[in-house]
Amino acid sequence: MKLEEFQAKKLFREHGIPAPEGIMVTSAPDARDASEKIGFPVVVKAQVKTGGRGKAGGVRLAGSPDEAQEAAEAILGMDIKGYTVERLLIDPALRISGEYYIGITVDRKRKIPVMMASASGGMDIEKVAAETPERIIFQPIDPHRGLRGFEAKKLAFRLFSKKKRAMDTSFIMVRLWQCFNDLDATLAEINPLALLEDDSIMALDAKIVLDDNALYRHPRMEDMRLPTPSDQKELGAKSHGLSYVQLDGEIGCMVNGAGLAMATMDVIKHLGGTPANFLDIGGSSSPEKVVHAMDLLVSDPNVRAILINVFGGITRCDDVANGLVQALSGIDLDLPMVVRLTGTNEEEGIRILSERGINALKDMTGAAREAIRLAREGGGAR
Amino acid sequence: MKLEEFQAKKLFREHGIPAPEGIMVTSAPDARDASEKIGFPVVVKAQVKTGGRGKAGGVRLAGSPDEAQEAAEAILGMDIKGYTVERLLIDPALRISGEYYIGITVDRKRKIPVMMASASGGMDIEKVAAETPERIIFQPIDPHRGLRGFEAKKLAFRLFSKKKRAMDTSFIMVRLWQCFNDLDATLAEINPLALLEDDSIMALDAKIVLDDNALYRHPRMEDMRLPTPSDQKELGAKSHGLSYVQLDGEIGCMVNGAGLAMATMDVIKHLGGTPANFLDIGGSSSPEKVVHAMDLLVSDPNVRAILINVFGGITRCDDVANGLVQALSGIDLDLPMVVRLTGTNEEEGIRILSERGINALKDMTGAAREAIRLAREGGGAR
Amino acid sequence: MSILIDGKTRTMVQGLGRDGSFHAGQMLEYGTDLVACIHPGRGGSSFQGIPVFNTAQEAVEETDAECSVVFVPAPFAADAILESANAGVELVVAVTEGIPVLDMSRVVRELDELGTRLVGPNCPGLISPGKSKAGIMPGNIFRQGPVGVISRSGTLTYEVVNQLTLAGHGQSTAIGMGGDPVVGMKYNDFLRLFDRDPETGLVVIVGEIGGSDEQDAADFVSRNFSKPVVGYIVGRSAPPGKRMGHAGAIISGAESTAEAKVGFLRENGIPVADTVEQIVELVSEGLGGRN
Amino acid sequence: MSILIDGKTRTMVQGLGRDGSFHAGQMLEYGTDLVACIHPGRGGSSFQGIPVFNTAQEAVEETDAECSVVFVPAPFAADAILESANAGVELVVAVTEGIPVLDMSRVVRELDELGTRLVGPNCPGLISPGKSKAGIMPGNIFRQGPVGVISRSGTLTYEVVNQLTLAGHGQSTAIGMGGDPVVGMKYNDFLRLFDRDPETGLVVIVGEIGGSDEQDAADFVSRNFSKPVVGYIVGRSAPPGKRMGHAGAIISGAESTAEAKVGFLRENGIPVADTVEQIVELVSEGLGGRN
Repeated sequence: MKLEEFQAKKLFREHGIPAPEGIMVTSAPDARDASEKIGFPVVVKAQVKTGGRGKAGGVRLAGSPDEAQEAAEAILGMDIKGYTVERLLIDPALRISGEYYIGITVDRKRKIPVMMASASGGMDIEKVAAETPERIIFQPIDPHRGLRGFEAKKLAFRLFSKKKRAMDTSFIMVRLWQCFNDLDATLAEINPLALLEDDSIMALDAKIVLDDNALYRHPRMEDMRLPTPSDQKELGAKSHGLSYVQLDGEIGCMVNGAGLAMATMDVIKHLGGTPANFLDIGGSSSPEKVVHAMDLLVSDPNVRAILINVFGGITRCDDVANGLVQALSGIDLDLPMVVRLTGTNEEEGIRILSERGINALKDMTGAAREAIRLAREGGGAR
Repeated sequence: MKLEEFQAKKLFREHGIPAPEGIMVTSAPDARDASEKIGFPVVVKAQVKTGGRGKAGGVRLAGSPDEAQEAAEAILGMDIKGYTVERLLIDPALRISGEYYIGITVDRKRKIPVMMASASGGMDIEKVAAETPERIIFQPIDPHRGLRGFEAKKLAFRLFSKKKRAMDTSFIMVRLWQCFNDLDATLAEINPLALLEDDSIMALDAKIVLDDNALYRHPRMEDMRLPTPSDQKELGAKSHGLSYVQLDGEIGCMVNGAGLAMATMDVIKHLGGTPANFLDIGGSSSPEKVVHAMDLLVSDPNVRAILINVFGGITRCDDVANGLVQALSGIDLDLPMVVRLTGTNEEEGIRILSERGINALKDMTGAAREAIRLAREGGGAR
Repeated sequence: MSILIDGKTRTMVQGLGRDGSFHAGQMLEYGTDLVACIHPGRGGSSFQGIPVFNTAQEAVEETDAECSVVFVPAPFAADAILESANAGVELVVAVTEGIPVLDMSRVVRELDELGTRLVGPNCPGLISPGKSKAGIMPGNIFRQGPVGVISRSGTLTYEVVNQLTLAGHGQSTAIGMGGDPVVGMKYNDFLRLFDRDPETGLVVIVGEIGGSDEQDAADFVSRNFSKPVVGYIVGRSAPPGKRMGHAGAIISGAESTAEAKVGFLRENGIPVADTVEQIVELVSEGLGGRN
Repeated sequence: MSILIDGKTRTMVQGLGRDGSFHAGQMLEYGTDLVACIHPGRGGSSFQGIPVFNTAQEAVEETDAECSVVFVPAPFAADAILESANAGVELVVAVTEGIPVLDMSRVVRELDELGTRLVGPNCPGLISPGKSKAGIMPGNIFRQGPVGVISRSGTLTYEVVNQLTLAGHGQSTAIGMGGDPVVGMKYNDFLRLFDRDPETGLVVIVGEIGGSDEQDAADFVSRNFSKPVVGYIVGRSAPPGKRMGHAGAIISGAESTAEAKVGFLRENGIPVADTVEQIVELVSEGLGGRN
């Protein structure tokens, strides 16, 4: 679960990490009021769960109430990489004399958290990572012992030679770890970590991604969920035990298992088609799940054919077939559909489906080819 | 810093350990009101920082408001092992079907915390420990990893075979560790941990001792300090950098260093005298410290002679002597005093003191002998 | 031969909930030497003739179990893994899905210190066909033979294995290592064992987007592995920055894309299949007539 | 010879506050091979000609320091000890008083893993007379000779050593191991080293109430120690249940009383002195004319 900047900054401040005390608003008049409360100049910042908002024009400086309102009007409703801006953070604009980077994530290879720090912070940190990786320093973190003061100090003295700056930064680093650990985050990042002209160190931006698997331990974090429309569809799917990601192709896919679902999408693409989505209905495919999954596919106006790909493992193919028949009996389906069933009791499953006039195949590549053909032929009806 | 039962129970409840919701009172009428709020029967329990209060009559059952008030009147002001009862905890009296013990302390030998558990809980746990040590089970706790669920479960299934009882107990054990760790305790103990007739598990008594060295991390714990009169004297001494424990002998001692102070007391006893106190003035003995230390000695009516024993190490004996002279010049001392000075520049130190008419020796045993003699001869004056 | 488990592996199941008891039964049916089950509060009873214990320590003391398959729900699963490892079990297979990543980070570190091997979590487990199954794989699609299979996915493994079996290529051991960001054993850990296993003639690596485990495997194969390897990577059609069900499938850098992986494998001399059907062809070539 | 430190021990000081800088100067004056000081923010400067570093890692990399004496204030002291140990220092002497016991419990565990030795905390350190001093002991009262001294106390050590020196009994190495509930090296760890040190002819153990370290030492001596030992235990006049300044001096059980300790030492053949004067007599007897 990604948090927005204003949420992450609030959590940072709760953990003793200095961050500007801004105000979150959802309208231009509120942006005006907030800017007056804060005092000028202010920064008006789009709250979206993606990077690159600065380059997209989602961050503007404002020196007066009118400028703040204008900036807010310009940014609200803006589309940034598919996210519509619905919220703004009005922050005091501070005098910055240097931009640095610190972040913590879990290193899949080392299998432990790692802190990254760089003296080259700011917007282009990913470019720095790709082009001059030696400018990013790494500190592995023992997950039982946490980031220790001396480890943070060692990193901080590589960013700053002055005692106050280095020690302030090392405290922020330790607190960033505490924040990461306390919240069960998978990412906690400050970019830029700014050196201000008054020699203080402050988090000017904030990014936190929480571990969905650990949210049960942090019930209050659920209140921070601010789903976007596309998030909402995925969350709705999740509540029914489905894992769904919408794309923009023509073949709606329903598959059991994430790996098999990706393989199905790949084979569609391999054969010249385009998958409309990723949809994993999980190990056991109950009729209710299939109904909900079908609703998701049908509600996507781009879908021109449906491909159901089920591998009967523990679940038997005849059970799956019966479930599918039951599920489809309640739906008025106006799209062509191909079902591929294989694994335990596949013959029986295919027979059950054929009796109800459902095209059922044993072979995944063949089924994908058939779905693409049907999408091109009959899909024009919608 | 020892906490009283009502404080420890509050902290337990904050950590999710079930404990009766009692009311702390300081007068008999308040005890009556509290008992009516709670409902009968209630237990009226003396709040003192020592064990054995039950045997001393400091815990009574009351079935009515009159009985509660009578019990409170009887217990308030009672002396239990030198502690005067000033506070009572009024707890609901619960129906108990078994008494168990769990506690955590730091094991000096293993150098890590250890949980102890026993099915033989209740008043005589120390007797159990001494006579049937096999009835106490130990679980060392990795201080980085904490007490894990499976470790607690293993212990809990040795106390209870029924699932609910064992699992409830294992959760309490893990929370007791969290409480111990969060508060930087040196002891956290539940005795008895009671099995109630309704099959629930509850902390009927609670003991927490906090690590004085870690109190700086827990500022709110300072509000829980409830010093007894003798505590107050020791705390006052501490605020001046002195470590003081009052005893009931005749020779007031002032020594630099805890080990040397104990050695001084021992030599007094060895020679047939009785030390009036333990008083460690620390490594450096500034005149102010000596003045405060002298106040402590003089304020003890049992003291009949004073023995000052200073080893000049880093601190030079002549400096110490000058400090002593300065300190003593402001005091109207009506007690005989022996000073023993040795170490760096001892001759010069002894000379300085002799010039002011202060009896100064080089030898510790000789000085102690002289102090005992003076206490017997001249001490009768007070 | 096979790796990690065979017919003699004394196995236990932790957590007799709905899934745990179903799959314990399935394992028994498959021929796994199931010696104990662990379910707090059911100690002293039995499950299909197998003794049930309250704690792993008792189970290991009584039955010398060497392998434990964990079905305990996510909030308690990390503790259950640690329990078995601390009780002396040599191999833990964690089927449970949804364990927090920081929990797993701590678990993996402790298991390394204890010298306990871990497969998973969030994995279908492993099977040495005809000998033993420690997990939830559908036993009927497997056949004993020379192909080792290592996969990050569940149903995709079944798909691949099913095609292999239909084509007459049996398996020595097939493993679903799990798709979470932090898992126990990875490709290289299994490859090291497959290299020494005389039954295994070829290994199929089924990878997916996210991380760089497949690159590490290719690197290992090119330096230290003496047998043919066939690769298959899914997620070529996944858009960057989207989760595809597996937490492991977050595109986090350039090297975690399917294209990067396929390229790296090929550069290291590993043939990569575009479809499942192609895997079978490449395996047939790799085995050169051996089955 | 001597144990743990000698004239060649490359030593550093952590924390140049009031105490740290005073004692760094004293150590230099005594002849300690002080090669580095650590004080964050003062890196690049020098202290009495000794280079100052921001971090222990830099200090060790630049100067190959093997021993660090920690004067850092209590809230940061545990971290400072870990810093030196992780930088590769072999011996850490923690003078700092007032470190929380759980901090020390974590520190000691990690140092064990790293193989770093720890003396203290809350201790005067150690001295090998005429060679090196790593701590705060007054150098002038010590004299080189055959007596090893191990004590839980500070000034009492000086008292004992002073009498020994006056009687002509010099010391090989004298150690104040600290009186906190959790300390690094204990009697037995030092005894093991003294046993192998040819210069040491006899060891004086200065103990006090609390814990059972003295019993452990007596047990060790009776089994594994080849040289004469003299004991001295203070706190016989301490009432049960009262703190006597040292956190270590809490009477927690029957075996932690002075009487129990004295009795146990004597049962194990160790003569125990009643007064400091008696220590000197027993040492003279034990050395049998050797000095």
